[in-house]
Amino acid sequence: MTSTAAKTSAPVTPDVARQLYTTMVLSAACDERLRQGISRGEFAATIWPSRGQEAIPAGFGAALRSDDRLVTTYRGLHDMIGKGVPLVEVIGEVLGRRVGASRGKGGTMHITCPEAGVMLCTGIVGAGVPVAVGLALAARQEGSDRVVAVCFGDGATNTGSFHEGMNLASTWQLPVIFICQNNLFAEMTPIGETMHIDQVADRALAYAMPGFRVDGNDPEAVYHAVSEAAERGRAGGGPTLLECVTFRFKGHYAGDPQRYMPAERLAAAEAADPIPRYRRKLLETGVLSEEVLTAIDEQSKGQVDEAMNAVLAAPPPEPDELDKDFFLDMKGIPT
Amino acid sequence: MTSTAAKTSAPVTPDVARQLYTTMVLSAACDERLRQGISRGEFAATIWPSRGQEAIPAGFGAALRSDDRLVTTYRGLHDMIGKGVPLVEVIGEVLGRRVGASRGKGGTMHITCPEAGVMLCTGIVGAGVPVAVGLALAARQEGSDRVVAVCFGDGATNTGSFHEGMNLASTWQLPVIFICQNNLFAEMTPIGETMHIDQVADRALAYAMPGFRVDGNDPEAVYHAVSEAAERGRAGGGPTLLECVTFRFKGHYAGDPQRYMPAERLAAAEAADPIPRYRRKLLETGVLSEEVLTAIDEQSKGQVDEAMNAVLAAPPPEPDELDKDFFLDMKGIPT
Amino acid sequence: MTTAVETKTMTFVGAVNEALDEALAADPRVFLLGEDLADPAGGVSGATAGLSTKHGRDRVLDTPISEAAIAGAAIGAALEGRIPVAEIMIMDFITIAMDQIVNLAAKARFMSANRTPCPITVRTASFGGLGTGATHSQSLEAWFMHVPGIKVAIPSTPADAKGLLTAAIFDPDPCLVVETVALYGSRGEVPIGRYAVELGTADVKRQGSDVTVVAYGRAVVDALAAAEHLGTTEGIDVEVLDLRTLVPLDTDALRASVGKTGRAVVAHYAVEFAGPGAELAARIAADHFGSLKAPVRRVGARFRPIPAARGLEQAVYPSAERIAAAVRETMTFTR
Amino acid sequence: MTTAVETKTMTFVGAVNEALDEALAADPRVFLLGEDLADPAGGVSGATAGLSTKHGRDRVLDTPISEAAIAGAAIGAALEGRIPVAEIMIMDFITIAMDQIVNLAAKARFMSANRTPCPITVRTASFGGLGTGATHSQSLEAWFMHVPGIKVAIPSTPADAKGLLTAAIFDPDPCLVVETVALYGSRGEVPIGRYAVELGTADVKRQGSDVTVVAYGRAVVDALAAAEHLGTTEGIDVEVLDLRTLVPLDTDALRASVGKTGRAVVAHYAVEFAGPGAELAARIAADHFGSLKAPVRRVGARFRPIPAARGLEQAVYPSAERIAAAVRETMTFTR
Ligand SMILES: Cc1ncc(C[n+]2csc(CCOP(=O)(O)OP(=O)(O)O)c2C)c(N)n1
Ligand SMILES: Cc1ncc(C[n+]2csc(CCOP(=O)(O)OP(=O)(O)O)c2C)c(N)n1
Ligand SMILES: [Mg+2]
Ligand SMILES: [Mg+2]
Repeated sequence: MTSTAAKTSAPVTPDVARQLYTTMVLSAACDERLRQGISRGEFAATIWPSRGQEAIPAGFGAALRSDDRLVTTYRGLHDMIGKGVPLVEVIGEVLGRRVGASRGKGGTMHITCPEAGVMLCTGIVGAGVPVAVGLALAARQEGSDRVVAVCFGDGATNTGSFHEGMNLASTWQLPVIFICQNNLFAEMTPIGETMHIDQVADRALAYAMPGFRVDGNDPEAVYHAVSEAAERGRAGGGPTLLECVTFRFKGHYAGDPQRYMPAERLAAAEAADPIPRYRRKLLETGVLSEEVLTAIDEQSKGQVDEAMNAVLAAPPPEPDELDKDFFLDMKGIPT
Repeated sequence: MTSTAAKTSAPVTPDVARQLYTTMVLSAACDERLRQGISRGEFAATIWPSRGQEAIPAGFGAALRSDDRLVTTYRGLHDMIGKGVPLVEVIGEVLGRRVGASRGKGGTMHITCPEAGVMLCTGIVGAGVPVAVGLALAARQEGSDRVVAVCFGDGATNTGSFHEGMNLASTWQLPVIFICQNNLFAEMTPIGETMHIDQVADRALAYAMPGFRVDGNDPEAVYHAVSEAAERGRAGGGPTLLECVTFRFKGHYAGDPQRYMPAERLAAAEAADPIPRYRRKLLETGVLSEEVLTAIDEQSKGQVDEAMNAVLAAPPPEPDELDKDFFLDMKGIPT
Repeated sequence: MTTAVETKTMTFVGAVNEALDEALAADPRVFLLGEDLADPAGGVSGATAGLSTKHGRDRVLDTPISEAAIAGAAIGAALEGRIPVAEIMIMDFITIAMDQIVNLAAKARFMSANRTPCPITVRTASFGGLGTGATHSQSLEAWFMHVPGIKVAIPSTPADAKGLLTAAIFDPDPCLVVETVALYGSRGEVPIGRYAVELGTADVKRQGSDVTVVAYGRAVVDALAAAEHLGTTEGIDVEVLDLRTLVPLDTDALRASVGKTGRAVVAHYAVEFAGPGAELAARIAADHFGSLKAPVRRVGARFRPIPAARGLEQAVYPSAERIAAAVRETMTFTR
Repeated sequence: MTTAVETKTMTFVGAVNEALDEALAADPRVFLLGEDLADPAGGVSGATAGLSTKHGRDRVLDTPISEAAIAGAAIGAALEGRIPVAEIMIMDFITIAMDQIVNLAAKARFMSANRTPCPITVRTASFGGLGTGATHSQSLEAWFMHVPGIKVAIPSTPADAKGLLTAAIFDPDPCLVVETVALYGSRGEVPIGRYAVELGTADVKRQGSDVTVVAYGRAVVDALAAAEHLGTTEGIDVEVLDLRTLVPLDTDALRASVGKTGRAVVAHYAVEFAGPGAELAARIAADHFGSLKAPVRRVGARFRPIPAARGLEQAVYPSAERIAAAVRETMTFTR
């Protein structure tokens, strides 16, 4: 089994195109609004911006079923949105308000929303990988054909957790789609300094797992690659590694001065911003009109503003939250 | 970089052949004597027999310099002997006597002998792999061209430690020779149930590291493969993964009834026992004569008997060993 | 212990096996995963013997040597409502699964505000006392007491082994159950059929009026031996309180017993310094301030890595003699 | 603190940086390894800023995200006599390196009977109080106190940060140094030039006669604030004893201070239950049995995962107020 680029496929339907574009724009708007509020001192919060990486959740969001599962990371607000987590829950959790996904107890790094299939989000790099294997095992045990997607960065592929999880999924031939969002950096360190290989997709070879390198800035490419992997997984064909190559426009955390980032590099990446790129493509190919696209742009901003206002109007968590959702039975538990 | 069989090479010199054969016979005799003593109740001890795997330390023992380093495991008594650890230290530690490598404080799983380059032996599967990387880093820092060999089993390649260590060695291009002694089993579980790949050597592909599958029952093949890898490492060419395929004749631990082992499989492996096989080859090719070989056989048994007698005559550790070799300065340390 | 239910004589390991067997039979969501669990191995110490044959290999899963992934896969399955029982073969290896257990399982319910609770059971075993050396002999339960979000059960008898494990498996929160291999062969009366011991209920294993020995696990056996000896030969009437779980902690039972005797000795095989007994002693000293007749004495493993040689090993661990000596000290104490 | 030596005002993080800088300059065997350490990043919180530029990238090594391998590589290098200072960026991530630190580093000298000591230094940082949630806020030093073979230092001032880190780096045994990111910006007088604080020496940060507050790290700051308040407004004269190291433990200083005041409060940011304070409280209660005027009070983090939302987070951690309340309780206690 060698890793190659995923097969190119037929163009997507207008409905899918609309979904792809909408997810991208909505994610970017949410990210933008959060960074704006943080930098202006409107609220205290931390995010790890996903701006630049939106084509990936757009693609898998459209390719996956709503009962398929997702595991993601601190840099996964775009993934949450792509998988259908309500904006208020996302923003509310980032701001630590009562309307957040976990009423402020989890924080940005720990948002879950099982109703949307988001079963885990980790702040520990690599930790979600083995958990995804367990989620897929449960699907098999239940006789369900749902699949599990797990997102992580390039840096995460250097962790022991990644290796153990990949090996287990391959050994048990479970329906996991390992989605590496390769943004070429881990915090301040470029990928070339932490691994010696040309492409992360090659790591699939260590497990005899299909592994593909995908243009992670092309939502249709991601959509097709994930669709194919999901089909294989549902049919009992086991896991797939997808390396989606992309870029991180805003650095590691909101406010990161990116002193380590060569200016030309960032400029080149921004010039290839996947959102205007896809917008142009949709216009050029006539799949969606300027009016439709503008409406999506505006609706997205509107939705983000509305959600943000709802969050800002919401109170902080009740003090008694500390005594909720800990052990179900508190008898004999230290106070 | 793809993994292939190591290049075949010229025959070895008679001196090397003698060393290869001697290590094999000496290791087997030591293993035999220990198992005998345990099964007869002559002494209480635990070993994880290496019988069947002797060609590997024979090969690397002859290929490496005495200042090269070795990291091995609980199943590494043969490796110790191949690297030149005195028999009394090995047997003494297994039996928990004052003459053991660590005067009985370490036990079978934790024998070190820096004078012979044996810097670490671990009972924790996979744990030695990252440590080997640090040993190699130190060599580079000191400007030495010594290399580090680290032995581990097939099962160990499923650990996170293996992955993190392999990746780090490859990223830093350090002179480590990763020697997987693939005996096709991990405790009671055959390799096919814990990994989905055809050969462990392919795991090197995940790190763009040279990886080779070697006949681990042929000491000359191992010798050539390790020599080549050591040369590459000394020249700054980075690490190598060698998968030496072999078999474990006596099960996981001394006394293992091997209920999980198909009888035909064990019989076939024993029929291909590397020691008589190599002995025949040496005779057939005329490299060593029957007299020389018999002398080696007898000397080895004699050496083992002598070491065993010395150990059996030695007292157990002094009770005050508990207060030695802990913190160098015991002030403020709990008692 | 007297019970109204029908019992039969069983070994400790047999009781563990029976609890697993009955849990597998009782609920189709229950499954086991770990290294070498399936037949013919049936677990390295026989705890799972026969279970894969009876319940199928899809209910008793052999895993690669991947402790992080074992825990992670259990977590993933638990997030989906399955009931996984993960085995970490020897407690020293739990060092590799700490991130998954501590950062994910223990925090899952709280961080998600009850959306994704994670009631895994982790079974592990203390190997202390078998001469296997410092990396195969640790009792690390104090670490888990200190992690809010996971229960910790440590049985001392076959009946408790069955009852605590059964309770843990069906508990709605994550549980760690620590078995003691040195007790595996011990025999006792075990209730027939489904039998659970409520977590957080200590058990007075011996009534007494002079001193309370607070213990759990293997130290209970030593405490009972010490009590027997002191009672018959020195007229000291020792009460032995078996905590059975460290979290939840039966503070009522603890207070009642020490309130009655006015003297306490705390005993366990974990290292004494900063061990479970520190919490217990601190608590007893504060709860009974002014009424205690002597300072609380602690008996734990000495502050040393566990040596392999038998004599040295014995000198590190607690024993009936050391417990008896501590009891005597509390009896003879004068201000 | 008064010192005869020349000092300058520095931040805590500046003092850490200076200690590393001077160690690198003083001994060519010293080197640093960890994630994002090298310039331009210079560490995620700036602790290593400038050091790779000054001392070279071969002395300040950026690693992949591989905590087990970071620890492992440090161990390997230390076995060869190098002086590695490994950084585990945030203490919660040390869960991934536990096997290496606990099973190898801490036991190396003892298990090898002094043949292969392993004096690594591990620097890590508690992130508590920054709203980053339950997996980025833990104080896990109690785990390491309980592991025989590693020293544990936790500075509370810039001077101690420099002095303890310097002592740890050149200590002949493994050391864990826990920094507190919330203190990184705090300022104080720091001795110029090489400056080491002897490990195992507590420091009376404030003299007092009524109650001893025993603390370390961030809790010292809170204790001093509480003492100031209680002294000026309520006439309670509080002594603040900063332990500085938990292993070795300065039992003389502890006994002297509590012997003088007759009352003790123990404070730390680690979880209170089974935390470092349990050992301290148990010890104080036993050492001063019959002479203590009130039970020892403990103030630690509440037994909960750390919530992300600021108000909730604050309610979990200790504070000057909670310490003051505990002090008052010891003052007003009547039997
Ligand atoms: C186990 C662990 N080590 C270190 C960190 C600190 N850290 C947070 S994000 C990050 C970089 C991750 O890089 P990558 O996996 O490429 O994901 P990205 O942030 O680029 O999306 C690091 C080192 C962590 N959270 N977990
Ligand atoms: C981390 C860890 N997990 C589990 C074990 C228990 N164990 C000891 S040996 C072994 C099998 C190792 O198999 P392999 O790596 O192939 O080496 P072999 O014993 O065959 O030489 C296992 C699972 C261990 N020692 N360490
Ligand atoms: Mg990245
Ligand atoms: Mg093997």
